[in-house]
Amino acid sequence: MSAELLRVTNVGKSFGGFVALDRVSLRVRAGERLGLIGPNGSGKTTLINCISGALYNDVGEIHFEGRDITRLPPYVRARAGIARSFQIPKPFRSLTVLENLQVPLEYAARGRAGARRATDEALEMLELVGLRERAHEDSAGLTQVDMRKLELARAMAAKPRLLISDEAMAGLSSTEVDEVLGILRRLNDAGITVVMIEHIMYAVMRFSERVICLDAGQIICEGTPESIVQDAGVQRAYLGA
Amino acid sequence: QKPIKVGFSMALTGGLAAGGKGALIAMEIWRDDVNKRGGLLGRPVELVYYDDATQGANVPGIYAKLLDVDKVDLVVSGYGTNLIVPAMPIIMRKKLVFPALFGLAANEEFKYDRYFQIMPAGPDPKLDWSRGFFDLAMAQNPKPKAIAIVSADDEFALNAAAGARANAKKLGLNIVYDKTFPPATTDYSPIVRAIQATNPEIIYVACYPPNSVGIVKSASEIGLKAKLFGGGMVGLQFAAIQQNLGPLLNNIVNYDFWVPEPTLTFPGVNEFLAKYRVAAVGKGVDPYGHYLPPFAYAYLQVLGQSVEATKGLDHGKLAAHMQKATFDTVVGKVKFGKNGEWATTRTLQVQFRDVQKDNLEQFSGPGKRVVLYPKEWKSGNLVYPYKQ
Amino acid sequence: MPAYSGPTLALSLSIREVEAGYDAVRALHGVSLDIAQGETVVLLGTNGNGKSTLLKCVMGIVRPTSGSVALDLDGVAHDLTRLSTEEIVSLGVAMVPEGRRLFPRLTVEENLLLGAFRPQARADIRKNLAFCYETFKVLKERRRQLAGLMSGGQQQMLAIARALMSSPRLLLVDEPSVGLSPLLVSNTISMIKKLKDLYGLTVLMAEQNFHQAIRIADRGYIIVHGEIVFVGDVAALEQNELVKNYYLGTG
Amino acid sequence: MKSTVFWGALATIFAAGLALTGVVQNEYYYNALYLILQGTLMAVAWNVLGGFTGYVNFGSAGFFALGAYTTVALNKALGLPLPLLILVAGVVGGLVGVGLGYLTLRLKGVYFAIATLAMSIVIETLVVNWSYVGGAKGSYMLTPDTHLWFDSYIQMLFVVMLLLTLAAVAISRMLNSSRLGRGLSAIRDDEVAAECAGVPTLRLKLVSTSVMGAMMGVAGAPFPYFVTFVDPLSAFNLFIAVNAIAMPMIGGTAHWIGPVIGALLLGTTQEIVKVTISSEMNVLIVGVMLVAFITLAPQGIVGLARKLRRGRPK
Amino acid sequence: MFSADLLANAVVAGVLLGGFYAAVAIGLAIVFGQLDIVNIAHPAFVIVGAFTAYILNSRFGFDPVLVGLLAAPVFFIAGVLLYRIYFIAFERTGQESLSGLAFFFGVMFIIEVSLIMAYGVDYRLVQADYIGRVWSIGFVDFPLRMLVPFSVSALLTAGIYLYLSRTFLGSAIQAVAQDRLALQLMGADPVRIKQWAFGLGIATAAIAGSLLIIIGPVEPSVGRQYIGRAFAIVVLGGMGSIPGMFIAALILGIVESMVSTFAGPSWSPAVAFGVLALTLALRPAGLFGRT
Ligand SMILES: Nc1ncnc2c1ncn2[C@@H]1O[C@H](COP(=O)(O)OP(=O)(O)OP(=O)(O)O)[C@@H](O)[C@H]1O
Ligand SMILES: Nc1ncnc2c1ncn2[C@@H]1O[C@H](COP(=O)(O)OP(=O)(O)OP(=O)(O)O)[C@@H](O)[C@H]1O
Ligand SMILES: [Mg+2]
Ligand SMILES: [Mg+2]
Repeated sequence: MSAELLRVTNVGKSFGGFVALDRVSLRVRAGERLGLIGPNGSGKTTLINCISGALYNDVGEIHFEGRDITRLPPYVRARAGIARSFQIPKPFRSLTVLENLQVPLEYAARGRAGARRATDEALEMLELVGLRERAHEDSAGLTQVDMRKLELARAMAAKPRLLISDEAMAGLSSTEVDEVLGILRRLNDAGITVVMIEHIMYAVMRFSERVICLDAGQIICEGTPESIVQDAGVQRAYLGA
Repeated sequence: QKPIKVGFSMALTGGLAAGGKGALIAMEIWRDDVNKRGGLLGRPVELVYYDDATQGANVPGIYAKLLDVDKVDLVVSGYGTNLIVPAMPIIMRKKLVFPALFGLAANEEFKYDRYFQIMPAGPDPKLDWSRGFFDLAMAQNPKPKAIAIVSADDEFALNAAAGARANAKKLGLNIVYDKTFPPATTDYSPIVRAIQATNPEIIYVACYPPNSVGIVKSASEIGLKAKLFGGGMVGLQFAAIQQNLGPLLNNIVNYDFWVPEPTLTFPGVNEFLAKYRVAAVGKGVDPYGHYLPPFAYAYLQVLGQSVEATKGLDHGKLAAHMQKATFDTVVGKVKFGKNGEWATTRTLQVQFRDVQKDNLEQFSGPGKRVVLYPKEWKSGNLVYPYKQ
Repeated sequence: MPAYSGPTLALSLSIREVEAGYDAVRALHGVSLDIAQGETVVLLGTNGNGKSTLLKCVMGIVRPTSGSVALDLDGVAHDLTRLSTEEIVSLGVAMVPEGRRLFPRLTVEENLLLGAFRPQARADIRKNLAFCYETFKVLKERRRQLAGLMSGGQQQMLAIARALMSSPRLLLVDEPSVGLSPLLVSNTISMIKKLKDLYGLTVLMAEQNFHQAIRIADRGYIIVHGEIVFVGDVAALEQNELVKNYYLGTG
Repeated sequence: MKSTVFWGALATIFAAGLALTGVVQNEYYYNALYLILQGTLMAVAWNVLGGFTGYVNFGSAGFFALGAYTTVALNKALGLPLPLLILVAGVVGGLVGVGLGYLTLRLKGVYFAIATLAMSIVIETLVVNWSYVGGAKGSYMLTPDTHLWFDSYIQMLFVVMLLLTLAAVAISRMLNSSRLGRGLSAIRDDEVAAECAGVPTLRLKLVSTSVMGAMMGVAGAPFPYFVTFVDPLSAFNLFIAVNAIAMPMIGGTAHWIGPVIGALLLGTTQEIVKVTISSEMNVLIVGVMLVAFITLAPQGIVGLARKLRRGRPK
Repeated sequence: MFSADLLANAVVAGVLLGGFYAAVAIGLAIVFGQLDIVNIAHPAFVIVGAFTAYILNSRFGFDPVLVGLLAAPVFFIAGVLLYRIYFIAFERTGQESLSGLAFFFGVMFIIEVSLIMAYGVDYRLVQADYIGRVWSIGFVDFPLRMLVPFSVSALLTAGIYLYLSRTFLGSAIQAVAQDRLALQLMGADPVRIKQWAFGLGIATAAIAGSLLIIIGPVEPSVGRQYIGRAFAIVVLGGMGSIPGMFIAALILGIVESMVSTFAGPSWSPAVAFGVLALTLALRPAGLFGRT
C-alpha cells in the first residue's frame, strides 16, 4: 500500500445554522482513484471546497502529504499540488481559453514546470480536452460543456499531485464521458491522484478504485464500486433503485 | 487703435460663481463706460477672461495663457482668496500690478508690493473684519461676557473666525463655544442647539450663503437667545436670500461693505447700480448687486485711473501711483496701505431693521440695513439686546 | 396515473429548414422537427452539435437566418421567428435553459414566484408552488436561501421548478438531468411524465441520459453537426447505430 | 509593442520634453502640459487597480491630496527638497494603499468602491481639522527661486512630471503584460478561481493597491508648488476623482495604453476648452465629451480599435 | 453640556435629517441597488427637482411637495429617455455597469451647466407656510421644515418598498440585473423593466428635490455634496434593500446630528463615513445585504 496523500479528519462546516459537513474523515492514498458520490446537497462540493481552501472548515484538520494545511490559503495548497475544477464553471472571463491555462501554469505549477514554454504546454492540454481550436477565443463565449472541459484543463495545468474533478462530465454523452475518463486515467497512470465527483454512475463505476458516498454531510458508505451499489443506504438515498 | 487688453480669471462655475458672474457684469459695465468715453490713452479697452471654475489649479495656466499667448497688457485678479493666490507667482515673476478682488489677507505671505486689494477690510484684515462687531458689543452696559464663535470650514470663514477669536481674547471675553462645521451641512439645528446650550451672550458666525440661511432659520425655529447675533455671515448681503429670510433677519448684526444708506451714496454708485440692475436681468445673479459688483467696478476704476495718470502701461509707474494716490471710485475714496490693503478699514457693521415678509423691493433702498459702524458712516443706532 | 382527460387543446410545433448560428459559426443547417400536442420528443446529440441552439431558436433567443418555427395554438398559428422571447413565453412556452440561469441573489422562493410572471400563470401560483415543493422537497426546506448558494444539483431542481411555475403548455428542457443524482434524475423524469399525463404538457427535451429519456419519450431526433440525421420512435432509436455508439455504453 | 520600441519611445518622449524647455519659453504650455500629465499619471494609477485588478477606487482625490499634503507638511517641518518630497509622498500613498489592500479581504465590488470613497472623506476631514497644514484655511507654498538649469520653475515641474508619468506608464505596462498582469486579470474575473489556480491574490492585490496609492501620492506631491496655495477644496477636488475614472474608461481599461490615450484625449481637450471658450460652456463641453466618447466606444478606444481590427476579414 | 434635552433633540434632528437623506437615496436604491446602474448623476436630477419646485413656487405659489409630485411623471419620462440612450450604448452590447460611470459623470455636468445657463448660479429658495413653524412635544422640537421632508420621504420609501416587494413587476426589477436572459424566459422584457425602474428612480428625484429646497437654499452644483452620502447609504443598507436603505439613512443622520451636537460638527463627515467603513468591515454586504 502506497503512502497517504490526503487525510481529512473530523472536518465540519456549517452555513448559518445549516450543517453541510458533519465531522467527515477520510484518507486518500497516493496514486488512488477515488469516487465521491452522494445526493444533491449532501456536501460533496463543500468538502472539496474545504480541501482546496475555497472555504475554511469550522472544525477538523486536513493534512496533505503529512503537512497540516487546514489554515493555509488556497494558493499555497494549489502550489503544494492540490488542483480542483469547479462544478459551476468559473472561467477567467476576460482571458482567452489559452490564457486561462497559463494562469495555473505560471502560478501553481511554477517551480514544478518543465523547461518548456507555458503556451506550448497549455496548447497540449487543450488538445487533450478537445478545446485546441478554441484556444484564442474569449472563454466567456464557450458553451456550458466547453466551460466544464476548460475547468478540467485548468486544473490539469496546475500540474497537481491531487486532482479533484467536480462533475466535469456533466452533460456529456457516454462516448465523451469515456474520452474524459481516458484523460483522467492517463493522468492517474502518470502518478496523479484523482478524486472524482460525479453523478454519472457509469463513470464512477468504471473509474474508481474506491467510492465514498456522502449523505447529509456524513459518510454513509465506503468501499469498492461494486459494494457501494449494493449498499442499501446508498440505494435508498442516492440510486433510488 | 490697438485695444488695451485687461486679463483675468473669473469663477463663472463652481462654488464662487454667484459672486464671479456678478463681478463680471460689473467689469463689463466698466469697460463699456470707459470705451464710451474714448477708452484709456485713446485706446479701447478689451476684457480677456477665462472661467477658472472656482478651482485654484486652473489659475496658473489661465494667467500664463493671458500673458504669454493673449499678450494682455494688464491683469486683475479673479474673485476670492483661493483664486487670487495661485496667480501670484507668475504675476510676481513678471512684476505686474495686480488689483485684486476680495481676497482676505491674501498678500500676507507674499508681501508683494504691486498687489492692491479693493476689499475694504483694512490694514489688519483679519482683526479689522470683526472689530466693529466687538466695539459695538463692548459699548453696552453691562458688558457682555460670554461669546460663542462658530464658523464654516473654509478659508474665508476660518480667517474671519480667527480674527474674532483674537478680538475676543484681547477684550477678555469668555469663549464658551468655538467650533467649525463643514460647508456642506444640511441641517443646522444640532449646531444652533449646541451653541444655545452654552448660554452665550454674543454669537459670532462666519460662513457662506447656504450656511447663513440654514443657521438663521434654525435659530428662529429653536428660539435662539443671545444679545448680539451675526458677524461674518456671507449671503445676508444678497437680495434673494434677504427676501426669503424676511423678518427672520431683523436685528441681526452683520458685516457688509456697501449698503444703500444715505451715508454711503458715493458719486457714481447709483448710476452704476442702475446699469447693473438692467444688465443682471435674466443672468441668474443677484438683482441689486450691492455686495461685490461695486467693488469689481472700482478695482478696474483704480487701474484705469492709474493708467490715465501715468499715461502709460509701465507697471513700475502704475504701482508707484497706486501706492500713493487716492482714488475716487463708486465705493468712495480708496487709498492703499500696508500689503496693498485699504489704508483704513471700512468693514461696515449693519443691522437689519423692519424687514417685511416677502418683499424684495424693500432692500433696494435705505432703512433696512442700518450702518452702525464705523462712526463716519453710521446711519443709525444698535438695537440691543437682539430679539427675534 | 390517469391519462390526460382535459380538453384536447390543439398545440403543435413545427420547425422547418432552420438555419442558425453565432456570428461566424453556423450551428444549424436546415433542421426540421415536429412535435404534436402532448408528445414528448427527445433531442439527442453529442456535445456541440446544436441541441441548445435549436431550443434557443424556438425561444427566440437565437434568431434563425432562414427557415420557420411555427407554433399552432388553439387553432391560431404563431410565427415564433417574429416574436420576442417574452411573447413566446406568454404563449405558454417555457424553457429550462442550459446552465440554470437562476437569479442568484434572490431566494429560492423569489425565483419560483418570478417563474409565474406571465399573467396567465398567476392564477395558479399557489397550486404550482405546492406542486414544486412537493416534487423537490429540498426547495421547500431551503426556500429562504439565496439561489446562488444552493448546491449544483439543487440549482438544477430550482431551474426546472421555476419553469413549471409558468404553467407552460410546451416545455423545452435543456438537459434536465445534468448534475442531478440518479435518484433525482428518475424523479424528475417521472415528474415530467406526470405533468404530461395530468395537463397534456408537450415536451421537447435535449438529454444525454438516454435510458431515462426513453422512459417518457415518444419519439426522438438525433442531431449531428447541426443536421438531423435520424428521426424515429423509441423502438427505432434503440436500434440506431449512433445511439448504440454514443449512449448505450454501460449506463 | 516590443520592449525595445517601448523603451525607445519613452526615451524619445522624455528627450523631446527636455528639448521643448530649451526652445519654447511660453509658460502657458508648461502649465497646460503639467495638468495633462498630472491627469495621465492619475489615470494610469487608477487603472492599475480599477482596470487590471477590477477594484474600483472612488477615493482617488484622497490619495492625490495625501501626496499634496505630505509635501505641505514636510516642507513646513523639514524643508525637504522636491525629489525627496515626491519620494516620501509616494511612500505615504503606497502605505495607505496597502491599508486599502487589506480592505479587499472583506470588501468586493461596490462595497469596496464606497469604502474608498469613505476613506477619502475621512482623510479630507482630518486635513480640514489639521491646522498645522492650514486646515480648511489652506496653506501657502512659495515657489522656490532655484529651478536647476530651467528658465522657470514651471518648466522644471513639467519635466519632473513628465519623468514621473513615463515611469508610471512603464510600471503599468510591466504589470499589464507579464505573469503578474495575468494574475491580476484572474483576480478581476474570479478571485476564488484565481486562488485555486495558485495566484496569491492578497499579495497581488496589495501590490496593486500600493502601486496605485504610491503613483497617486507622487502625482499630488508637486501640486502645492504648482498652485502655490493648497486648501482641501482644491486638493480633494471632484474633478480629480472624475478624471481619474473617466480617462481610463474613455481610453479602455484592459490595456496599459488605454488610460494614457484617454488622459491625453480628455486632458488636452479640457485644457484647450478651458482657454478657448471662456464661460460655463467648458464644463458643458467636457460633459458632452464624456457622454459622447463613452457612448460611441463603451469599451474605450482601445476596445473599439480591437473590435475594428477583429471585424476586418483576414 | 450633556443633557436629556440636548440628547433627545439631537436624536430627533438626526432622524428627520436621515429621513430626508433617504429621499435622495431611494432613487439610487432602485437604479444602483437593483439595476446596477452607477447613476452618479442622480443628485443632479435632485437639483433639477429642486429648481422645478423653485420655479413653480415662485411663479405660482405652488406648494413644493405638490410640485414634486406633479413633476414626478415628467421626470419619469426623462428617466426613460436617458435609459434608452444608456441601453443603446452599453447594455445592448453587453457592457458591464462600470463603463456607465463616465457616461453619468458627463450627464451630471451637462445637467449642472444647463441649469447654470438657464437660471444662473444664485441660491434659490421656496416659500411655504410650514417653513419656519415648529411643533414641540415637551422639550423636543420638530421643525416642520425638516418634519415635512421626513414624512414625505417615509411615505415614499414605504410605497416603493411595497411596490418592489409585493408586485411581480417589483420582483422583476429586483431580478433584472442578475440575469437578463433568465428574466426573458420568465416572460418579462428586461429592457422595459429596466426602463420602467430607471424612470421610477429618476421620478423620485423630483420629490427629493422639492424636499431639498424646503430645507435650504439650492444652487446648481450643490448636488455634488450628496453623491457620496447617497451612494454610501444605498451600500450601507445592503444594495437592494429598501428598508436597509432607510435605516442606513437614519443612522447617518443620527450620527451626524450627534457629532454636531456633542463633539464638533466639523468632525461629522469623518465620523459618519468612519461608521460606514466600520460597518462594512463588520458586515461586508451592508446591513441588509445579500451576498
Ligand atoms: N454558501 C452557502 N450558504 C448556505 N448554504 C450552502 C452554501 N453552500 C452550500 N450550501 C448548502 O450546503 C449543502 C451542501 O452543498 P454542496 O454544494 O456541498 O452539495 P453537493 O453535494 O456538492 O451537491 P450537488 O451534487 O448538488 O452538487 C447544500 O444543501 C447547500 O444548499
Ligand atoms: N454563444 C455562442 N457563440 C459562438 N458559438 C456558439 C455559441 N453557443 C454555441 N456555439 C457553437 O454552436 C455550436 C452548437 O452549440 P450548442 O450549444 O447548440 O450545442 P449542444 O448540442 O447544445 O451541445 P452541448 O452538449 O454542449 O450542450 C457549437 O459548435 C458551439 O460551439
Ligand atoms: Mg456539488
Ligand atoms: Mg447544449
